[in-house]
Amino acid sequence: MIRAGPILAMLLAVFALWYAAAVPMNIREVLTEAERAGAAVTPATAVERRDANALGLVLANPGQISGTWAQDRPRLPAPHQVAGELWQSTVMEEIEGRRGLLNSGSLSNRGLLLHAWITLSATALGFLIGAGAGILLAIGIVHSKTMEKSVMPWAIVSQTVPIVALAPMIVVVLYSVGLQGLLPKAVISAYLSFFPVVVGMVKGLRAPDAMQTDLMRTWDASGWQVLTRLRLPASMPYLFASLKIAVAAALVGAIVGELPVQGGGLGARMLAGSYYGQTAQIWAALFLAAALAAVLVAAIGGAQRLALRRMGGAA
Amino acid sequence: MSAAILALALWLGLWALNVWLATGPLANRIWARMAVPLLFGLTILVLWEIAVRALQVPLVILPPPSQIGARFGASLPVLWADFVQTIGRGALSGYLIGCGAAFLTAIAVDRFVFLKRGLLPLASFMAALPIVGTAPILVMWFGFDWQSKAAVVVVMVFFPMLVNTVAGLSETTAMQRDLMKSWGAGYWQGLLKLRLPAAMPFVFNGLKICTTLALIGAIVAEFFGSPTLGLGFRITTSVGQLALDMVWAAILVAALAGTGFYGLVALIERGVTFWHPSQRG
Amino acid sequence: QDLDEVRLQLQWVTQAQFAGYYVALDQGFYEEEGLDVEILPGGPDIAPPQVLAGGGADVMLNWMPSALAAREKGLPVVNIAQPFASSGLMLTCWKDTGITGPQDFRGKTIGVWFFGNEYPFLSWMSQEGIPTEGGDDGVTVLKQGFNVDPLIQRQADCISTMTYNEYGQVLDAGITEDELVTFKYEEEGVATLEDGMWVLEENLEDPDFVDKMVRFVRASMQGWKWAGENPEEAAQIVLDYDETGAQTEAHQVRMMGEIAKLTEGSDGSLDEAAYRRTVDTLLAGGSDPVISQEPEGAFTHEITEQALQ
Amino acid sequence: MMNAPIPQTVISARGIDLTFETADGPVHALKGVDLDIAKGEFVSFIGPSGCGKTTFLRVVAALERPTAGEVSVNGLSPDEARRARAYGYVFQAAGLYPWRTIGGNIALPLEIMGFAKAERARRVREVLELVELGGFEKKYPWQLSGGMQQRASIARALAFDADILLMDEPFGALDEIVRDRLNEELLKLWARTGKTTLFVTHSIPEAVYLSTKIVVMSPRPGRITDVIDSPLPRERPLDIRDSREFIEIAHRVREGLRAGHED
Amino acid sequence: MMNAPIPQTVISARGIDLTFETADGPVHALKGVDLDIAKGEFVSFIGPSGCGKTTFLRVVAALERPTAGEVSVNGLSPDEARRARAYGYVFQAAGLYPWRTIGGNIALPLEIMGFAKAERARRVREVLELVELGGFEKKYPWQLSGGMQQRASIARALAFDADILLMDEPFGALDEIVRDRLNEELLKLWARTGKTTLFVTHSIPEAVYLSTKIVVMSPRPGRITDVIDSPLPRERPLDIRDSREFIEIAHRVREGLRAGHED
Ligand SMILES: Nc1ncnc2c1ncn2[C@@H]1O[C@H](COP(=O)(O)OP(=O)(O)OP(=O)(O)O)[C@@H](O)[C@H]1O
Ligand SMILES: Nc1ncnc2c1ncn2[C@@H]1O[C@H](COP(=O)(O)OP(=O)(O)OP(=O)(O)O)[C@@H](O)[C@H]1O
Ligand SMILES: Cc1ncc(C[n+]2csc(CCO)c2C)c(N)n1
Ligand SMILES: [Mg+2]
Ligand SMILES: [Mg+2]
Repeated sequence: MIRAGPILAMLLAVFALWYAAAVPMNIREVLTEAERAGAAVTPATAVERRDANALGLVLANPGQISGTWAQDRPRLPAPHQVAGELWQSTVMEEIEGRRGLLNSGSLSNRGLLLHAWITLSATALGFLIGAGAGILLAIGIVHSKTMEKSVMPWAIVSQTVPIVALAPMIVVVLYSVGLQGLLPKAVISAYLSFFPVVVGMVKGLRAPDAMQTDLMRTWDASGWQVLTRLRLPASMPYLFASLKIAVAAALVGAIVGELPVQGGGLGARMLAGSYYGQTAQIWAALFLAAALAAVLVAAIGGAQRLALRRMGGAA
Repeated sequence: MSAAILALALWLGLWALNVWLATGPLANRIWARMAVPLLFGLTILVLWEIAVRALQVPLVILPPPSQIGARFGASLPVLWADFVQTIGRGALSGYLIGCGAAFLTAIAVDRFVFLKRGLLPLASFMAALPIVGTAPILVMWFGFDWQSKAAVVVVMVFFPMLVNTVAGLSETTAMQRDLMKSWGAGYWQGLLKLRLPAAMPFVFNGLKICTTLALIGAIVAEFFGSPTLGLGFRITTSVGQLALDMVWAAILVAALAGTGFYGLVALIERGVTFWHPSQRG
Repeated sequence: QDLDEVRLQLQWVTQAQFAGYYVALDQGFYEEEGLDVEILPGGPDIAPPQVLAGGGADVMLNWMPSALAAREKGLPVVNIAQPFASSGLMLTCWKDTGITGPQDFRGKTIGVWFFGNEYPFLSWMSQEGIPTEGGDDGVTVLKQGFNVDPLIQRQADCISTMTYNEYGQVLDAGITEDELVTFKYEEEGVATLEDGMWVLEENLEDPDFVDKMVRFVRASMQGWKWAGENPEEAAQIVLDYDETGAQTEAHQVRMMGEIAKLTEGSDGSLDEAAYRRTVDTLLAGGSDPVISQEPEGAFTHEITEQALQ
Repeated sequence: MMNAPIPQTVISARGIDLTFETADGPVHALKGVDLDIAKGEFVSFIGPSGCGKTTFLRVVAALERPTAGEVSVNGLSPDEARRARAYGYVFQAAGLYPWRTIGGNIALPLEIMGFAKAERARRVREVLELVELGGFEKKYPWQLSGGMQQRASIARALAFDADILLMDEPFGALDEIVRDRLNEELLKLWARTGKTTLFVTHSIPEAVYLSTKIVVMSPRPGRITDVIDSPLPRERPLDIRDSREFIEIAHRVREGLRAGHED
Repeated sequence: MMNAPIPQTVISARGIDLTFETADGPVHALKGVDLDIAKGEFVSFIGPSGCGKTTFLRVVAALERPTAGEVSVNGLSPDEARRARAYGYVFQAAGLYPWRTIGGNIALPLEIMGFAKAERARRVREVLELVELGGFEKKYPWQLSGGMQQRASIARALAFDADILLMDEPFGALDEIVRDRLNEELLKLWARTGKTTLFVTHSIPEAVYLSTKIVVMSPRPGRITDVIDSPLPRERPLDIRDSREFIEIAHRVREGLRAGHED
C-alpha cells in the first residue's frame, strides 16, 4: 500500500498532464472540423490559424476543448481513447470480431493479442540466441587474451552500427537466402541483445576476487572446474542484471525486425497503423509492447530470485 | 573451393599473428595493443571481400568492402552533410538535452523518495516504448527537421541515463555518508562533495551507453520523414536505388562517428574517474 | 498433381492495390493453372528488386522508374506484363496556399516519396525548371513518411498521394475536396508507368520459367478481371489476407474502386507508347537523370502474347 | 552500574535502548545503557564483537536514534551537537574519498565548515605533520598503505578541532609497532589538547594504556558490565605496560570480558 | 641468519628475491630470503605491514614466482607440489563462496580433487566436528558470525589432508577472547595431526604462543631479520603466556620488530 501510493499519485499526475497536453496538441484540427461543421471559431479560417499559437487558440475557443479528447485521428489521443482502443482490439475483437477467438477458434489478426504473440515468440527465440552467444563470447573473452583484445573493441563498434536502420534490409537478405519465419527477426533480436550480455558477463566472470581464484589454484582446479565452480556462480547477479537489459533489447529487435510488415507482429501493427493514420492503433500497440517488456523483465526478475534463493540468497 | 582454402589460410595466419601480438613479448607496446583489434577487423574485411567475390554475391545484396571504400571516398561531401545533419544536429542536441534532463531528474529522484517510488517505474515503462512506435509520433509532433530526431534521441537516452545516475548517486558507502553527517554537512554540500563525485563512474557508464543509442535513434527517426539529407535518409533512399555501396558507406560513417563519440566519452571518463579501480587497471 | 511454385513480391503492404493477385489466389485461378503462388507483402523498407536479386522472389511488382534504374544499376530486370495502364500518382496541395499550377510551387514545401519513387517528381520539376534545393525560388523537398499527416498538420504545402489510397485518407481526415488542389502526373504529362510485373532477364532463357510466367500472368489477369467486376468481394478478400489487420473495410472498398480505373483497358500487355513516354520523362531528368541511357530489352511481349491466346 | 556524577559532564546517557528491526526479527543492540563522561576524559569501550560499541558511538554522534532513553551532549541533543560540529569521527576503516588527494580529504570538512582557504592549507599541513605524513599531501588514498590511510583519516578528524573525538577501532589494521607509536602520539595529543575522547578497541593493553576510564560491554543485548576508572597517571611511558597497576587493570578488563562471553 | 639444517626438511628456500614491476617502478617484496622448515614444525611469520609475509607464503604455494632463488617442497618445485595438492591455504579473510553452504564449501576442494561422494560427506562431517561447527553444515556463510566463518575456512583447508598448512592471519578480525580460544584449538589440532604449518600474524603473543619457530621480517625489501626457535614445550596451556620464557621470547620478537622499523 505504502509502495503503491507514489505510483498512483504519479500516474494521476501523468494522466492530468496528458489530458492537458491533448488540448493544445489537437485544437487546430478540432477547430478545422468545427469550422467545416459550420460553427463559429476564432480566427475563422485555417490559414489564419496556421501560424497562431496553440494555447492562444485554446483560450479563444474554450468551447471546443472537449472536442480535443474525442477526435477520430488525434495528434495525441487522450488516455481513455487509447484504453478504449486497447480494450477493443484485445478483448472485444476476440469476442465479437468475425475472425476473433469466439467466432473462428483462433486469435484474430485484427486484434492485438495475435500480434503480441508473434512478437513475443521472435523475441524469445532471439533472446535465447543472443544471450547464449553473449555468454559463450564472454567465456571466450575471459579465457583468451587474444579474444579479449581483438573482439571486445569490435563488439563495441558493432553496437554503433545502426542495426535498427539495417534491420529491414537484413530481414530481406536473410529471407532471400531462405531464412524465413521467426528466424530473421530473431537474428536482429539476438544482435541487439548479445552485447549487454557480453559486457555484463565479462564483468561477472571476472567478479571473483584474487583470493577466490587463488584458492582454486591451491587446489589445482582445472580451467573447466574454475569456470563451473567459481566463475559462473559468481557471475549470476551480473548475468541477471544484463539479461533484463537484453530481453528489453530483444523485444525492440523483434519489433524492428517486423518493419517489413510481412507476418504481422506489434511492429508491423505500429507501422501499418502509421500508414493509415490510425493514431489510436499505434498507441495501443505501443503500450502493449511496453507492457510486454515489463512482463519479460519481471519474468527475469522472478528467475533471478529463484536462482539466488537456490544459491543461498546471499546477494 | 580454392577461395575457401585461401580464406581459411588467411584466417588462420592472421589469427596466429594476432595471438602472438596479444600474448607475445610485444603485448605491452601501445602499437601492438592497437594493432590487435585492427588486424582482427582487417581479417574480417578480407574474408568478406573473398566471400563476396568467390560466391559472386550480387552487388545489390552485399557489395565488397573495396567498393564500399571507393564509394565512401567518392562521396565525402554528401556524407559529410549527412553527418552534420544527423549526428551534429539531431543526435548531439538530443543527447545533450536527454542526458542533461535525465541527470537533473536523477538528482530530484534521489532527493525525494516519493519521486523515486513514483517516477522510476513510469520511466522504465517509457523506456520500454519501442522506437518504431515513438518515432513516427514524434516526427508528426516535431516536424521533419532535426528537432524531431533530437526528440526521439531524448526519449531513447533518458531512461538509461536516469537509471545509471540514480544508481550512482546512491553508490556512496554508509561510512562516507556518515562522515558527512558528522561534519554537519548540508544537502547541497553532501551532493557536491560526496554523491556527485562518487556517482561519476555510473554517470559515465550511462553516457557511454547513450552514445550509441543517440546515434541509432537519430538515424531511425529519419525513416519516418526527413529533409533530403541525413544518414537515415541516405540509407533508405540508397536501398531504394539499390546503391548498396552507398548504404554501407553511410553505415561506415555512422560506425566511425559512433566509435569516435564513444571513445571521446571514454576519454573524458578516464580523466574524471581516474580514481576508480576500473580505471587504475 | 505437383504445383509449380511462384513467389510474388509486392511493393507495398497488403491492400486493394494488389487485389487481382489476392483474388486469383483466393478464387483458385492460380491453382487451376497448376501454380502454387506465395504473395509476399512489401513495405517502405523493402526494395523488391533486391528481393528478386537475392532469389527471394520470382516476380516482383514495381514502378517502372525504379525498375529501369535497377536495370541500369546492373540488375537486368524485364517487364513481362503491365496490368496498370495509367498512373495514380498525384500531388495534393492545400488550396489556401494559393497554389494553382506548378509555377506556384516555388518557395513551397512538398513531401515526396523516395525509395526510387522520387524520380517522376524530380524529372517533372526539372522540366518545369524549378530547382529542388529549397529557397524562395525552388521547392523544399521533404522525404515524406507513409501517411498523410504532413499535409493535415500543415508541415508541408503539398504531399504525394495515390488516387486510390492516400488521397482517400486525406478525405477521411475530414478535409473536403474543395479545400484541396490536386495535380495528377497523368494530366501534367509526366506520368510514368506503375505496378508492372518484372522478372530477372536470365530466368527468361529457361522455357519452363517462361511457361510458368505465362500461366501466372494469365491467372493474375483473370484475378484482376474478377476484382473489377466484384469490387466489394475483392476488398473483402484483401482484408482477409492482410496479416496486420490494420485496414478498414470502407477504405479498401473505395481503394478497389479507384484501382479499377487504373487497370481499366489493360489486358496485361505493355503499351509501348506509355513505355516511350515513361522513358522520355525519365531521360529528361535534368542534371541528375534517373536513367542516363535508353534502356534496351527492358520489356518483352512474349509472355503476355502467350497468355492472351 | 552507574558511576557518581562528575562535574562538567560533557556526555550523559540515560537508559539508552536501541533495537534494530530486521527481517529476522528485532536485534537488541543496546539495553539500559547509562554513562556520564566528563570533559577531557579518554574513555575506551571494549567488548566482544557485536556488543554495541559502534552503535553507542553512533548514538552519541546522532548517526543513530535510540529507541528509548536520553543522550545529552554539552546540554544539547546529539543532533544539535552534530550540527554545531562538535564531533570528529574516525571510523574503523579509513573511509577516505578516493577522488581527493590526502590533502584534499583533510581539507574537506574544513571546506564544509567554511574555513578560509589559507587557514585550510595551514591546518592540513599541521595535522599531516602530526601523523607523520608530511610530503604525502598530493598523493591519492590508494597510493598509500593501509596504515598511512588510517593515519590520514585520523588527521582529517583532528583538523577542525572538534570538542569531542569519536574513534572506532582506528588502529585495527596496523601492526603492533606502528600501533604502539600511534598510541603514544594519540596520548600526547590528548594530553596537549584535552579533547574528550571516546575510543573503541578490541585490544585490552591498548584500552588500559590509553584510557582514564574503561567501559566493558557484553553482548545481546549490549549492556555495560563494568566501568573502570584508571588510577594510572596521565603521563604514561610505553613501559608502564609492565607495571603492576597496569597488569591488574588489564586482568580486571579480561575478567569482565570473559564474563560477558560466558552468558 | 641461517639456522642449522634440520633433518627431514620439508620446505627449503634459498636466496629468494621477488620484485613486483609496477607502474611506479619496481617494488622489492622479498630479498635474499633463506629458510628451512622441517616436517611437523609450526612456523610463524611476523613483521610490519608490507614486509612480504604474504608474498613468501604465496611463493611457497606457487601463487607467485620468485625473481631469483630456489624453493623446494619435499624435493619438488612449488608448482609440482601444488599440483600434487600438498597445500591447504587459509587466507586472511574467510573467502567462503557465498553461493555454497558451509558443507558445500568444505566439499568443494574435495570435488575438485575427485573424491567420491560418500568420502566427501564423511570428511566434511569430520572436519566440521573438529572446528566445532557440527550442525552448521547446511547454513550459508552469511548466516554465520565472522569467527565461525573463519573456522569453516580452516576446516576447508584441513578437509583434504594436505601435508602443509599455510595460514595468512586467519584470526585478524576476531576479538581477543575468541582469538584465544581458536589459538588453543589450532594448537591442539596441530599437535594431533603434526602438519607442517606456516602461520602469518601481527600479534606477538599469538606468534610466541603457537610456534616452534618464529620468523621476524623487516620491510622494503622484505628480509628475514631473526629466526627464533622456541624453547617452549609442545603442551601449552593459555597461562603459559605469563611464564618467564614466554615473556623473554616475546621481548626478543618485539626487539626484532622494532629494529626492522628503525631502518
Ligand atoms: N543497521 C543495523 N541493522 C541491524 N542490526 C544492526 C545494525 N547495525 C548493527 N546491528 C547489530 O547490532 C549489534 C551491535 O552492533 P555494533 O556494530 O554496535 O557492534 P560492535 O560492538 O561495534 O561490534 P564490532 O566489535 O564487531 O565492531 C550487532 O549484533 C549488529 O549485528
Ligand atoms: N601484486 C602486487 N603488485 C605490486 N606490489 C605488490 C603486489 N603484491 C604485494 N606487493 C607489494 O609487496 C610488498 C609485500 O607485500 P605483502 O602482501 O607480502 O606484505 P605483508 O607482509 O603480507 O603485509 P601485511 O601484513 O599488510 O599483509 C608490499 O610492499 C606490497 O605493496
Ligand atoms: C518506400 C516507398 N515509397 C514509395 C513507394 C511507392 N508506392 C508504391 S505503392 C504505394 C502505396 C500507395 O498507397 C506507394 C507509396 C514504395 N513502393 N516504397
Ligand atoms: Mg564496531
Ligand atoms: Mg599479508
